[in-house]
Amino acid sequence: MDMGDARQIIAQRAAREINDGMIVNLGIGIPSLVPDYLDPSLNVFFQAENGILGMGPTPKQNADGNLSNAAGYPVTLLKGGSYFDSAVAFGMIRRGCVDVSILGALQVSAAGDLANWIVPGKRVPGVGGAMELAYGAKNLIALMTHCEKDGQPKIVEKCTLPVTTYHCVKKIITDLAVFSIVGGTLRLDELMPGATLPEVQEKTGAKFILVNSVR
Amino acid sequence: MDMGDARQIIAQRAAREINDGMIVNLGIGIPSLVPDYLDPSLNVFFQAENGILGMGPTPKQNADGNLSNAAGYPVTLLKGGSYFDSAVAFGMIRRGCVDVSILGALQVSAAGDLANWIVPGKRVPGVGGAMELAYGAKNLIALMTHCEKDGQPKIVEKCTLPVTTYHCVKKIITDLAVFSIVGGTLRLDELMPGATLPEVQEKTGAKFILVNSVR
Amino acid sequence: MPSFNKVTDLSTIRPLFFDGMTLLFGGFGGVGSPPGLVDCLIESGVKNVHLVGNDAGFPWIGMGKFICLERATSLIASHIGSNPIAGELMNQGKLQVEFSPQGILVERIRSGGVGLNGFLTEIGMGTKLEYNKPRVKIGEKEFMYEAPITGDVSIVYAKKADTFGNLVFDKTARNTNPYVAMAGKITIVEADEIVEMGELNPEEIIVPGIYVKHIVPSKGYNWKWIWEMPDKSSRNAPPAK
Amino acid sequence: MPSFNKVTDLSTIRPLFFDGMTLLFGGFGGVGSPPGLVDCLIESGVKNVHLVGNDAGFPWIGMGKFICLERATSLIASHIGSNPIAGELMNQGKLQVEFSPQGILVERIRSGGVGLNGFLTEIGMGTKLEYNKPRVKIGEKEFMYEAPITGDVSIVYAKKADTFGNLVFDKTARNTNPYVAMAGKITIVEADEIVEMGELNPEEIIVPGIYVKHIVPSKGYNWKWIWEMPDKSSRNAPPAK
Repeated sequence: MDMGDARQIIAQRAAREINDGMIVNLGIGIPSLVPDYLDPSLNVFFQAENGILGMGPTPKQNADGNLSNAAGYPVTLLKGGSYFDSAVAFGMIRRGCVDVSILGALQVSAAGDLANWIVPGKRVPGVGGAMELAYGAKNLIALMTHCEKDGQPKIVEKCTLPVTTYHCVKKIITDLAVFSIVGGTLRLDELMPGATLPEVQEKTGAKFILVNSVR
Repeated sequence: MDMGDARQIIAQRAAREINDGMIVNLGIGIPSLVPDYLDPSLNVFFQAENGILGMGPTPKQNADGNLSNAAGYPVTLLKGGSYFDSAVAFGMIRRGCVDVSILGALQVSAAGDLANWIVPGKRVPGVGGAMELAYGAKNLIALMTHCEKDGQPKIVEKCTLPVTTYHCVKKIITDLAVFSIVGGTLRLDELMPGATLPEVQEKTGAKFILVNSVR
Repeated sequence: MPSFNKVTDLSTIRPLFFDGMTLLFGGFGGVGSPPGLVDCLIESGVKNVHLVGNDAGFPWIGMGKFICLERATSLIASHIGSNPIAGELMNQGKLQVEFSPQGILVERIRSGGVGLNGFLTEIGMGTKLEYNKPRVKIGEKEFMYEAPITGDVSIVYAKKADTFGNLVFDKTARNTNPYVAMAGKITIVEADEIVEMGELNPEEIIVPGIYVKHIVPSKGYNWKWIWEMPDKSSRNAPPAK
Repeated sequence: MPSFNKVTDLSTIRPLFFDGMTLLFGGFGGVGSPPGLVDCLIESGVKNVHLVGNDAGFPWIGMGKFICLERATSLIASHIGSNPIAGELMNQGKLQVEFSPQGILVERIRSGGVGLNGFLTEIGMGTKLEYNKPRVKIGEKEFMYEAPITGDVSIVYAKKADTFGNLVFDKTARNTNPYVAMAGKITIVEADEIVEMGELNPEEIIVPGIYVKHIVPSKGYNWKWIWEMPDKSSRNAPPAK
């Protein structure tokens, strides 16, 4: 499975976490692929940090530089959507108005610590709105490929990268498995199609428990 | 001179403190009479705490309950005026966007301490926006009759009523005189028509210095 | 979009009020206070309510109507001068009043509504209104700490709402309503007009519907303003209803 | 109303920028950053500038254009990921970058803009982004103190301004602009359209003109967005001008 397929598979599984009537915030990277897999019969409002609620799909034509998501790419506005300023956008986020926030991750620890803002000396994207989303969202789902390109596991006992927020991730979806973090304990909930338990055990850098249905 | 006349005379003198291009906030009581004496050729915007900038005169008819000043009385909106919420209104006030704030007072001390929010056991209006206005306005003018009905001076060495804000009043206008507070010192700038220096000295409860022009 | 439709009627709202709740209310001197929701609150029979709002209204206007029934235990407000009965209840020890500078109060409600943990200010320091609020030293400078305020229930008056709860206000009836809407665990809106999603200009929406739980249609103000009364003393003005 | 007329041209604006100033700029990924004022800033020749804004833009978009000239000494921002040159300057020690959580940064600007003395939050505590910010204990709970930010000069991009400086924004180009407008000692607005006082609907004014000192007409964005570039890597995209 190449990286592109892995990303699509993760996004497809993540889409199943979104229910009717939800307010959803999507990070950049893999999370931005999630809407492609969403059941179109659901009423869902996507929110973004720059100041928009009710984002619709990328416009087919006449893209407008002043109507964009938090990554700066053009979007549209659904009926009932609204524009507001960034302070109001983050007010919603911190206040807990976002039902689920789906973020890309560099590492997640068994306790739910999220690292996704910096690789010292290599990549400096900056933290953006991730800290507030991790703080305020009712449910925080981290998406990432299961391992680095060199095979290093991204699910770890303790993050080696600088942490964005401690104890915030509730669910991890990778190309191999779905984990929950419940009461500070990492739990394997599902194997992704084609993955096996020994493979997941080998490629995960932290201890986890199993739900009964997984074997 | 009866009380009504005194209030009008004070308001008329206070109107002379307002220059072209100013942003002005008026408190309730005597300050609300000031616009009647304003040179109509001046461009002045009145601001109010509930959330309006550019208030025009009381409407002659069709008064609107939803278009009012901070005292709840109907006003109109001038061209270029705007509506906003109360947090924005006070943001302007604290930030120093109001050029002059003209407030009613119960007592003012020689050091510029303002008391205008409570007479314990008697009158409980509450502080309203006076503390923020005293904090933020570039210039704070206190208007009051020179003495209580029983003859007690309202300009005092030290306020006996609970203080709204310390060291905030820059100018005091009464029916007898105009004072400035400069560098913590009370200074008599003008006698109002008909008032004499001995009368003002007798009816003022604090020491003051004289500008040369007053004798 | 049925899952985003929040329009209901007062029979759904009444049971949401409960004894001992903290109730935030929008409005400034009654202007922008929701008349139908105040009556619904009165009819609900709840007592021992902790109120937070700009002021005590007038005895027959806004939250003043409820305060006069002696079913509020406490009130955080910037003034109660327009409601002499509130002053009497305070002096009799029947209503505990905490005065706050007006702009500080709306910022405290905002701080709660945007999920922050309060703010620092110099305003009110050294006065009676400092109460026992903590002082905080930052570097060499000392400030007063103002805690965030949130409510169990918030009631708000809007000019227009769409069915999702996007709100537009009318002139100075906006006042504290946007922040009261943000700071309630359950925010209930009374709206003069309710329209379909997509009918409000998305640029002019003041409160996005994300904050709103329930919307009820309004019949408008059911009181006379003080400037409409023959006797303009708030003491003697008779209830309008 | 001549005394309320704030419309001017760039020749008046250029001398307002000065070496060592703190400059606040509106915009989010360049969207809503004032293109003409960024160019005016570049032409002014000022250096050692302390910048505060959401991000470092792209190398050819928004404040990124100025940052790449190495005339900014420091930057407070939430990310610089879209401007690799800013990252290089940071790593070379030529640009001092303080990262702030995005929503906390705009609140810090707001806190300065509304004349408060900063606020408390739990966000970022225990992470690298805490830097040496003071911790404050309120009761049993500990918070982080975030200081207010104000600027010597603020630059803002609006869709429409009236001559008094009342502002209306366009869709997501609003973002941080309203607070940047409030927090500058001198706030300069670039507007796509300038109208007479009274021509804006007073209900839809987002920033009242009281905050605005100067207004200049805009010629619109003079850069290509990254999604318009044939090569979408921000490293290789050529300047559009």
